[in-house]
Amino acid sequence: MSARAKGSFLVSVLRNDPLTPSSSILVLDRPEGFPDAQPGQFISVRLTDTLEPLLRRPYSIMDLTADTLSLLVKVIGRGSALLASQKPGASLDVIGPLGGTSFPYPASGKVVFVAGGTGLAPFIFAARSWRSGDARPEIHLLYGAEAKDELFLELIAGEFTGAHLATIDGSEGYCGDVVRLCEKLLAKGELPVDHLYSCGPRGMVRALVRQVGSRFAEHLTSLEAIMACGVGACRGCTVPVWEGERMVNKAVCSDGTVFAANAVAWEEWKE
Amino acid sequence: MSARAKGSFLVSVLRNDPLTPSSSILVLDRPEGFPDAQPGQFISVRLTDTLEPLLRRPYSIMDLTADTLSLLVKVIGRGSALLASQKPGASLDVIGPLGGTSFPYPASGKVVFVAGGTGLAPFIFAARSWRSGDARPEIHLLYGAEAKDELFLELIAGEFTGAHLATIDGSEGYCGDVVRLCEKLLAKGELPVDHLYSCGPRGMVRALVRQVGSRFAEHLTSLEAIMACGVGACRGCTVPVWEGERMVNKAVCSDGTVFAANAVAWEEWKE
Amino acid sequence: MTERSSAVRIGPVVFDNPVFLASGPAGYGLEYADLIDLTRLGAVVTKTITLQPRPGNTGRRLWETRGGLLNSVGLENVGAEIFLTEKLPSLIDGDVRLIVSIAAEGWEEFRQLLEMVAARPEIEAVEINLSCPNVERGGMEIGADPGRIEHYVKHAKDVLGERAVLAKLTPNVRDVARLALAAEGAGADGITAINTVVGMEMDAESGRPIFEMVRAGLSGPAILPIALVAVWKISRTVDIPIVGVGGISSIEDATKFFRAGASAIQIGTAIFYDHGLPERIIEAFEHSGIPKPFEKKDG
Amino acid sequence: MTERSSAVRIGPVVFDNPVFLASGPAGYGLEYADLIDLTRLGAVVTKTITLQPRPGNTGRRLWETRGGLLNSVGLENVGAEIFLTEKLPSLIDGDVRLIVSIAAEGWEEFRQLLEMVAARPEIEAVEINLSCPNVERGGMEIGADPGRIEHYVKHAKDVLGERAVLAKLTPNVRDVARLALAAEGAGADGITAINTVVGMEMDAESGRPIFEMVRAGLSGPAILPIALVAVWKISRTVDIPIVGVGGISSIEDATKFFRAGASAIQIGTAIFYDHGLPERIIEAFEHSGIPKPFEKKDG
Ligand SMILES: Cc1cc2nc3c(=O)[nH]c(=O)nc-3n(C[C@H](O)[C@H](O)[C@H](O)COP(=O)(O)OP(=O)(O)OC[C@H]3O[C@@H](n4cnc5c(N)ncnc54)[C@H](O)[C@@H]3O)c2cc1C
Ligand SMILES: Cc1cc2nc3c(=O)[nH]c(=O)nc-3n(C[C@H](O)[C@H](O)[C@H](O)COP(=O)(O)OP(=O)(O)OC[C@H]3O[C@@H](n4cnc5c(N)ncnc54)[C@H](O)[C@@H]3O)c2cc1C
Ligand SMILES: Cc1cc2nc3c(=O)[nH]c(=O)nc-3n(C[C@H](O)[C@H](O)[C@H](O)COP(=O)(O)O)c2cc1C
Ligand SMILES: Cc1cc2nc3c(=O)[nH]c(=O)nc-3n(C[C@H](O)[C@H](O)[C@H](O)COP(=O)(O)O)c2cc1C
Ligand code: FES
Ligand code: FES
Repeated sequence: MSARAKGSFLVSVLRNDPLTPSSSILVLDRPEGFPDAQPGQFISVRLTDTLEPLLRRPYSIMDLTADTLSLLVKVIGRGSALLASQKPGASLDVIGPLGGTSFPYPASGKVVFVAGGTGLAPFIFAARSWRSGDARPEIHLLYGAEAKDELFLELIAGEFTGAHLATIDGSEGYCGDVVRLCEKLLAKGELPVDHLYSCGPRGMVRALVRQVGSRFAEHLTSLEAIMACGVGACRGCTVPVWEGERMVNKAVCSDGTVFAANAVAWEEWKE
Repeated sequence: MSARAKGSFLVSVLRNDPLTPSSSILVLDRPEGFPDAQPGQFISVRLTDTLEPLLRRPYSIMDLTADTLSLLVKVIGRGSALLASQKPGASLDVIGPLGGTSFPYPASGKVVFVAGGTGLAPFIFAARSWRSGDARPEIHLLYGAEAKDELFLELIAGEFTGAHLATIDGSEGYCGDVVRLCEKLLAKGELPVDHLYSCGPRGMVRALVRQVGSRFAEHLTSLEAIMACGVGACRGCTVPVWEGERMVNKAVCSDGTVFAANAVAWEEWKE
Repeated sequence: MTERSSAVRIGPVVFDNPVFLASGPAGYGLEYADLIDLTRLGAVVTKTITLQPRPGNTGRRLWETRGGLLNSVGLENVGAEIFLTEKLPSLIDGDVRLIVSIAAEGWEEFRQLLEMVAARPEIEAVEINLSCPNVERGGMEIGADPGRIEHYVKHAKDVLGERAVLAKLTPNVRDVARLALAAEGAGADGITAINTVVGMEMDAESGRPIFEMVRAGLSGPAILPIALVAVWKISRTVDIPIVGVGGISSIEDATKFFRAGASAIQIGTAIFYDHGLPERIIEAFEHSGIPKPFEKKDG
Repeated sequence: MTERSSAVRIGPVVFDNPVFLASGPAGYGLEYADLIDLTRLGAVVTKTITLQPRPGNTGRRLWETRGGLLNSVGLENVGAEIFLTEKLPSLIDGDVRLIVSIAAEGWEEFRQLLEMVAARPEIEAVEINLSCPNVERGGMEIGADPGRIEHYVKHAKDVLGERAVLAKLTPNVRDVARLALAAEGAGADGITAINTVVGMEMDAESGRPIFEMVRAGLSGPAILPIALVAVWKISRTVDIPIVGVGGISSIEDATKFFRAGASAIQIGTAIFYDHGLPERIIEAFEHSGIPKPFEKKDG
């Protein structure tokens, strides 16, 4: 997937729908000229002109229709709190779509998504945009969080061929982490094994690679890192990746966000 | 007038009444335990917890009743803009009352107030609080601004024995500055000449001192300076004042805000 | 005195807790007595005292910057005599633990000032301000020179005997740890780091510098990373306690300084917008203990 | 070329306007081509190039502070050869005016790098980065030493002939003006001030430094007063043009640097949150003229 032209836009907030106590869905008015995008791409949002916080914040595109651009926003600090408090009518300064790679339509027509927390966003986008095409892939979602009230259940209803939930505290679905759930389902032969796409906390993805990665023909993952420019310029968001024997630093924002999970030098990636 | 105990309070905004396009009156709920105050004293308001801007901002007490504390807020920068945008129900962190000196009740029972812009605030407070006492002083207000829409006409109605207005552009009252207006009225013998109390831009007060100061038995003025602590500790808000032959630096926040206008070393006070 | 769990020792003196008011912003402490319970603090570091009263700088003295505050107060103070006769007694009577900050323009002045301080047994600790950027003489040109720091500190220790002597250092040098080493070598009981960072502001409209002396001292949240690295470097160079100061505006900020190697902290600029902060930090530490330093030797 | 009213001359080279992108934040410029009209800029200063490709630092590389940004990128770059063969041609073909930033860990490397640059006549200006705080060698220990600055600059002028040579200085010293004087004496055509300020951050929770190399470089609005005083001091010490950089986030900020004595400015961190700023500043100055300096000699 090659990068398309990105731009700078002022977008209006159409709706801000609370989803859980700490998260909401922000539906923005897709501005004139905002390019089409692919699952795994993101936008970068300026949150204030007081310069506090200074930097834009990156958010995965959770949906992009002819008229709207949607984000899934979880409050974890001062920037996300500002974003989550935007009211309809407010206007946001965004750049996008960003990201040089994305999740491709699965060649075999079958794919397993493993999502942790807000890592669900690109998969909602994938499910919705692929469904609107001619071919409809078979998508198995494995989705985990700490507890039931952090699962965005409303969002996943009806989007996937099958959805399997996991919570650490057992308040919904499988009691345990989503990696273990994946192992279990694989053991029972309930998942296709050609494409594994993942997005979530670093620990989750690393555990996937170690514990179930070899069972799939391909494992692609969308990574996160603290970002400044979002366009590959500042080299602030790098992740070490193996290119054969050589380890190179790739920018999550422009060489990613989607990488071959096995190529990521997990041991060297400290943060 | 000796300083009274000051304190730290969370106050609720009761009303925010627009007065002119760039200013409004903020009526706050006088909190439990907020001490009585005198005209010329002020409070210092924290405007945000984002630390942008960092410092509190000083505002004259424009009125203090058993239940309310009112401020006159003119927007001139980012801090005042935040204050002027407070909505009823919001809560503000203030310290006060601050200021070690204030405008005393005029010994002769007659006084001339000269106010420029938001310098009107302490005089509204004086007029209202002195009127509620037994003796009612004769107060002549001379009040100037650039143009009519910067005069807070609603505020002065009925508060003073006589009110004389001046605007630079002539859109209301005398066409010219308030100092010249004072000269004119003095020449016609229309003003009592025992007490002159002033508050306004530095240039206005300095011109008063030079041009009409000697005509009054006493000229007291409430000064402004950029402040940090508001309590006399940091020595950031000093003004040079003559003590006999010696020039000393006095803190506007704690040695003032009210000074003998003739004692201020106007020529040395650079800012 | 038994040392409480949050007590901190600096040389011969034990403070009940490691949260101090920095020299300057809080004046002599008394001005804040209505707002801060001074007796709760580990110590109040007084506004820097000089031998003679100083009027301070003329012109504008304060200016806000993004995340910071520039000041050009210029060591305005009442002078040693008035301090000792008028301010000190009320503080001591009020049970406020004190560190008296002192500075001098030259050697002779320093000597005399020390004698006056030494004559007052109720002063248990002194901080030598070797670093004020806002004065023409007696600030940076002493404080940036390890040899002179050594000289001043040694003499202070000689005269003050079993009182605690802290050396307050400037960040406006290539290597603040070298200065700390000089102070330690001369017998300092502790290092205070940092004083303000040299900066300036222009009035874009008039095109003139905001301050008459042009440069001023930058404090507040903007300088926290600069203060933190100073504390880190010094803590890897000397063994005496370090008092960290610069931009602390939250319990979390305070924690960072202990992690970086400070034994105590000072709050300056933050009291202007949040005078309750020192007491909140003290409570937090009483509750959860003083944060441990990052393994000191691996830096 | 006739000089436009907003044109600025640095040694032998005239730039159409005095607003440049600073080295680093904008990479090779190309990455921002969709967002910024690079041809409108006075110049793009490239990410610093070294002789060999550099992978940069491991671990976290960015952290926001109050009003500022810490970075520990560590001069990651593609190396001289790839820069000259892959990046330079697209920039030149795209009519982007360039200043190529270079750095070296030692003398031999510097010599070789200069030869490669000198072989490309399309490079009209070079900025020697004498000041990166984020590398183990080749940064501060050259950039804080007037003698070595002189040595490096003189050699660069010798090799580069009629190309413009700028020396980019560090603020992490007692007296940046001394460094500027050394660069001027060695023939530099201009001074760029400042690079980032050394700082660090701790993770309060884990108690560990945020960055693997512990210290990092502070940029953004927080450092504006520090950059401004550097420009002021340098402009009162040397006669060559000064390019001011550090925290510029508005037209007003830019104006302050010209008032303080800069002949041109660079925008770094601000493009992350406001990439339209350089073009807005250019327009403002086209409209109202370049702000005049405060009477230079009275500082
Ligand atoms: C490609 C990408 C896509 C993302 N998509 C989503 C999404 O769809 N929904 C969602 O809720 N979150 C998403 N995030 C995470 C989101 O960007 C962070 O939650 C947000 O930046 C936190 O900002 P804050 O000010 O609230 O936190 P802060 O208080 O600033 O910091 C809290 C933590 O947030 C992280 N963080 C801080 N600044 C940045 C930055 N500039 N870039 C990245 N991380 C940062 C750090 O780990 C930090 O410790 C995405 C991140 C990336 C990189
Ligand atoms: C004792 C006193 C009483 C005052 N009473 C009133 C009043 O009743 N009504 C009213 O509208 N205004 C009053 N002011 C002025 C008011 O405090 C300023 O307008 C306000 O601080 C500006 O803040 P800002 O963030 O909007 O401006 P900024 O954008 O920060 O700066 C604009 C200008 O405001 C002034 N200023 C900035 N910070 C401070 C500060 N900490 N203290 C003082 N001045 C500062 C400076 O001159 C600066 O150039 C009073 C000031 C003082 C000292
Ligand atoms: C208004 C003001 C006055 C100061 N006066 C002094 C002083 O007299 N002596 C001194 O050693 N430091 C003085 N300082 C520096 C502070 O003690 C402290 O080192 C510096 O401000 C950094 O801490 P902060 O960011 O918490 O303010 C002063 C700082 C400010 C803001
Ligand atoms: C992410 C980042 C990378 C940087 N890389 C370089 C560099 O390679 N070479 C250099 O000379 N300066 C580099 N700098 C410093 C900037 O050019 C500039 O001097 C500094 O950031 C101050 O300006 P600002 O506050 O406008 O960013 C970098 C700064 C940042 C934030
Ligand atoms: S955020 Fe700048 S390179 Fe990715
Ligand atoms: S504002 Fe601190 S002394 Fe007045």
